[in-house]
Amino acid sequence: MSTLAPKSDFPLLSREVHGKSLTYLDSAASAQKPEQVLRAMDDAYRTYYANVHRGVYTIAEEATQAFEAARRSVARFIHAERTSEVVFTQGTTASMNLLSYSWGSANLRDGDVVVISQMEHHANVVPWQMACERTGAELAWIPITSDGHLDLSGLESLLQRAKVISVTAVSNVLGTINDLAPLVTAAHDRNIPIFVDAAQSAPHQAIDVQALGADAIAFSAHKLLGPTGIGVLWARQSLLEAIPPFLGGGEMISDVRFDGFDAAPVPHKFGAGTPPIVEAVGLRAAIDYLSALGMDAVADHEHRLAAYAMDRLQSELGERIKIFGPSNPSERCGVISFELEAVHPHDVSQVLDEHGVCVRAGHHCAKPLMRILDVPATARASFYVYNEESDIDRLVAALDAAHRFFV
Amino acid sequence: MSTLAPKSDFPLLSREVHGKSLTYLDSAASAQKPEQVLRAMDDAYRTYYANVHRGVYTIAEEATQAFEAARRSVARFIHAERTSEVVFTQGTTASMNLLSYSWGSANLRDGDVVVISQMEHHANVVPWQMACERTGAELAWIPITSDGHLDLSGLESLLQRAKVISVTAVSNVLGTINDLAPLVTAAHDRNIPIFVDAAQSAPHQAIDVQALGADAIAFSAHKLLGPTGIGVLWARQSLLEAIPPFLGGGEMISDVRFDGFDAAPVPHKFGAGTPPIVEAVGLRAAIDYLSALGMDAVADHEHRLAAYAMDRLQSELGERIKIFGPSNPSERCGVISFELEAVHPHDVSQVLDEHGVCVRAGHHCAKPLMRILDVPATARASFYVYNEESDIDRLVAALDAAHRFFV
Amino acid sequence: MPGLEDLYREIILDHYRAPRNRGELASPPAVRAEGFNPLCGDEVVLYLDVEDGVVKDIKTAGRGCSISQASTSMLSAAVIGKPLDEVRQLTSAFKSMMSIHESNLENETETSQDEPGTVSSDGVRMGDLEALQGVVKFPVRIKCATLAWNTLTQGLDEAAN
Amino acid sequence: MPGLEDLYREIILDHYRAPRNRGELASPPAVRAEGFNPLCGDEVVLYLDVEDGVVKDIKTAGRGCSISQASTSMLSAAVIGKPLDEVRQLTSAFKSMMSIHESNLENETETSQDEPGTVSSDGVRMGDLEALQGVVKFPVRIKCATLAWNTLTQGLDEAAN
Ligand SMILES: Cc1ncc(COP(=O)(O)O)c(C=O)c1O
Ligand SMILES: Cc1ncc(COP(=O)(O)O)c(C=O)c1O
Repeated sequence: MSTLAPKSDFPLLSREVHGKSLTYLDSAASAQKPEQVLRAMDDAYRTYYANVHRGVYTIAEEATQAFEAARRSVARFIHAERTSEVVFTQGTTASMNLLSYSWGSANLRDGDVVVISQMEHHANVVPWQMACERTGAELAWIPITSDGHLDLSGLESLLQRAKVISVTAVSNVLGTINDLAPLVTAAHDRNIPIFVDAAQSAPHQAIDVQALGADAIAFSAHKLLGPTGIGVLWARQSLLEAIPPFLGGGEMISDVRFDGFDAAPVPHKFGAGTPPIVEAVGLRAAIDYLSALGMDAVADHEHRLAAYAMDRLQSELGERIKIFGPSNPSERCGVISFELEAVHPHDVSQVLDEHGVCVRAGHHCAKPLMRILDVPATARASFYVYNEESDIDRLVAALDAAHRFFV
Repeated sequence: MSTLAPKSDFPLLSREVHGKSLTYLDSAASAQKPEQVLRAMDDAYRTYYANVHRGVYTIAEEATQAFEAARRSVARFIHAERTSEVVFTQGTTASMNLLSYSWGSANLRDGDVVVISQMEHHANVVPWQMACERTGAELAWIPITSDGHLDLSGLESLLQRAKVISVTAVSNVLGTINDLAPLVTAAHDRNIPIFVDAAQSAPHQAIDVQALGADAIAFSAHKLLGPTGIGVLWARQSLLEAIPPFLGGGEMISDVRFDGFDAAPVPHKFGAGTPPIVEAVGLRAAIDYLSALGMDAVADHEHRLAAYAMDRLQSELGERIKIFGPSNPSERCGVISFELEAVHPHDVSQVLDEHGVCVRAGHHCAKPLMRILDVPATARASFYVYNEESDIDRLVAALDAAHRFFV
Repeated sequence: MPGLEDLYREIILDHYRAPRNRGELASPPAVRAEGFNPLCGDEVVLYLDVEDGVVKDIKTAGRGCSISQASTSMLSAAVIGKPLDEVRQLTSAFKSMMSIHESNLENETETSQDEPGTVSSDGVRMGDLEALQGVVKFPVRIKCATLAWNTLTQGLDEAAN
Repeated sequence: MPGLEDLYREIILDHYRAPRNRGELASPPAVRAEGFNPLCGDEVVLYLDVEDGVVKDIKTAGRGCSISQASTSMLSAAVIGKPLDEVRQLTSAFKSMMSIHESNLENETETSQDEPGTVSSDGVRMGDLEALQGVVKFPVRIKCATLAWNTLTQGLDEAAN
């Protein structure tokens, strides 16, 4: 009955809102940051900040070492075979766009099919819709079951002309933890790659890209106790080498002539321009922090909170609440979307705010899924290492109050 | 004979290297950050951090307000007609790529010409080389005079089949402040747009995009006392509306259906994914800081230092040094590239580091220009608001020592 | 810090729970206008029967939060039977109460720095609509309140063609 | 903090100021190999005359920093007249002195955590080349020192075909 990480590590959580202490339940949108991350970044700016690469002087060398150490940290965190497989981007969205532009332009042709699922975040939908527009390829959607799982029963036919599968590891709306193994097998049986949107899984459970067998994964630092402005694309070395560069500019070249340029070796080929240097330092600190907690402990903690929340919400609110996604809490991360009877999600969130409880309301950048669920929006509570049972008790009490207020 | 900004505002500048106090002369690569910027960012993470847009609760609203306030700040800083013309990107490089992909795909065709100059940074070369590869267009290069200015004598013929001009406002190697007026006129006479790489001008002199008359400009926060991880693309509303979106994902849509998506209105159309939220707060603080100094005072300060440096370098080192770029200091920003007789730039930088003096050595991401100057690399000293004459004295003394060491 | 009672006045909740003029009108002859808030999914549908410069009848549909739906209901009650010029006056009075700047250097959803609007400066009587005034203290929700009015303007423009 | 004297030993400066074996050899019959460090622009050109398994002659060209050019000069002096197997031994001894990890989870230019290599573990006599040992304390410069050796390997591979 406690948090996994000391709440006191997270300065923002000691804040009050409307005279109430804060109950932050929106970590699926973005996580709060521990002191350790904030200090690492501040310290970088104060003691060894300079632009990276190419600088000969001490501070530039220290900054470069710190930046490259962050890359190694990420590689270790996701069990990459090589550090050079880690590309820093602005976030999950930028990573998926890198794939859809660069891999897409080299591989998609008229009539090809890109397979995604109905539970994808827009970051794994729109880039492919754009790639399809550019190339003449088409999207095919893996449907979902009524219990919020991927429905793989029709996979064979979906994969007919497929050139790639791109799916999320965890739904940011339903909380579903997808079993990716059959998709990885199906993709590789057909010699096509599979890309994984790990925005909601990397922060919450251990990732081993080699065991997973996917060809690329993407995630954002800001959902993982890290800063805004940086994310990761991991992809197999062979894939990164095979696809053309995406953004052009400094650092990604080995030579520029009047008649053309040569790209630098991987990963620099995908590192055009001044990278998010201090953000990389922050990401490394976040990874150290999570690793010290242990990613398995993080996953267990969230399962425990999810189970507690589903139990309490159902027992206290009964018929008045509808929870979307898997009914078995062990099949989901700490993300719970719901509908409160006769109260619009916006109003739910507004009233909860009055109680200091922060939940998200909206389509959660998953409009195709909203269409399937046949709702315009949902309210969503999500948990992380700094949450505990009493946060959920406050959520339940505030929901009860919100319902009474409107009905 | 003093700095423009109090040195004590910049924590890193009080650092020592090799037992020497630091003389930071690499601001053209990246600037150091004042307390005010570091505190604004730290404060955001500690007191009002949440993901922006769509959140109904208090903290999310505060974060959104802060993020949008940063956009207004930028708009005011560059005298934009509308706030919605300001797009946040990862940096100058990302901004130029947005243009080359998005504007390029809508406008460049086989046989068209993209006009750039021989003094461009790779960020304004490689994206266009890539766009040319995609579309069949060709690059044409505005040459430079022996004094390091744009040579516009052959402009007429360069512009024959031109579809766009994209040039730098200030050279990051030569320091040259380009007179853009004739280019703006020439472009608009032909009804083609002109894009400006303002990476080296936005930090150093007042910018008024309306007076300038360009159609788009790009710059990075990290060269402007701000954080890494964020930059700006400003473009005319009509241009932003006319070109297709670049990155796809959350926030940049107004609807996503199974059969396609509708883009959001400008500027959100170009704001896919979680933006660099806290970085925007930092950028705003940097703009406030510079505005308090006054951009005209900043420009004057740099001209004064450039004049002092050229004078001292030439009088103390005489024949032993060759300075590239305009001989008249009033035609340049605080950027001085040079060659020290018989000493390679790398060795110059290494020996200077021993004296606590930080200068950059290399091709400065301007390989085409290096070819024109017929050098593999140069050493470069650059000045900013926290530099003063005594920094230049230390540079000169260290250069003298370096020369003695090698020759 | 504004409290919930500023936002959710009793009369708003009443319109939300028991919306007036729900239903449809055959279109044509009625004009059907649809408004959509992409950020939160609020949806407003208005059926307008405009004859001889008067809003003879209005029906509403759509779904969304209490503010958007109450605002729709209150709008329908406020404009039914009114001549078009009065409706336009009311619309602009309402929008100015919501203090939305269309000024260039301000953000679309930005509220004014001045005191939130009371009764419209043009002296238009707002009646029940004044209850929506509290919304300006919650900038995120202003779009919910104005959605119906923007949809109305759109519908009337169409009816004029 | 390592000092400049660790990097710029007197013998290095001597090779930099007075490079040995500068010049060209007609190619063919000599092999011409070119190495290029894209990050700093260092350039090394080697002309290799390999006969009967022996480096009969070597000439060097190129331009760059003191470390890359001194390393090139020292290399030329070290390998001239040597049989190929000794040259290969020397190359690997030199690289191991530079402690460059090719291990996967380490960065290319990363130096080892252990003490910087002294005389090669294989007991190869390094002679003057040992003067370049100090470079490992300046990770950015390691590539300058190894450029000539990588170019040599390239040239010998070519000569073997
Ligand atoms: C003139 C010029 N353009 C573009 C850039 C690229 O900026 P960034 O690396 O921040 O994308 C720079 C900075 O290195 C520059 O000096
Ligand atoms: C499943 C999923 N994919 C992608 C994203 C996009 O991440 P970002 O906004 O950091 O690019 C998110 C976060 O909103 C997400 O939950």
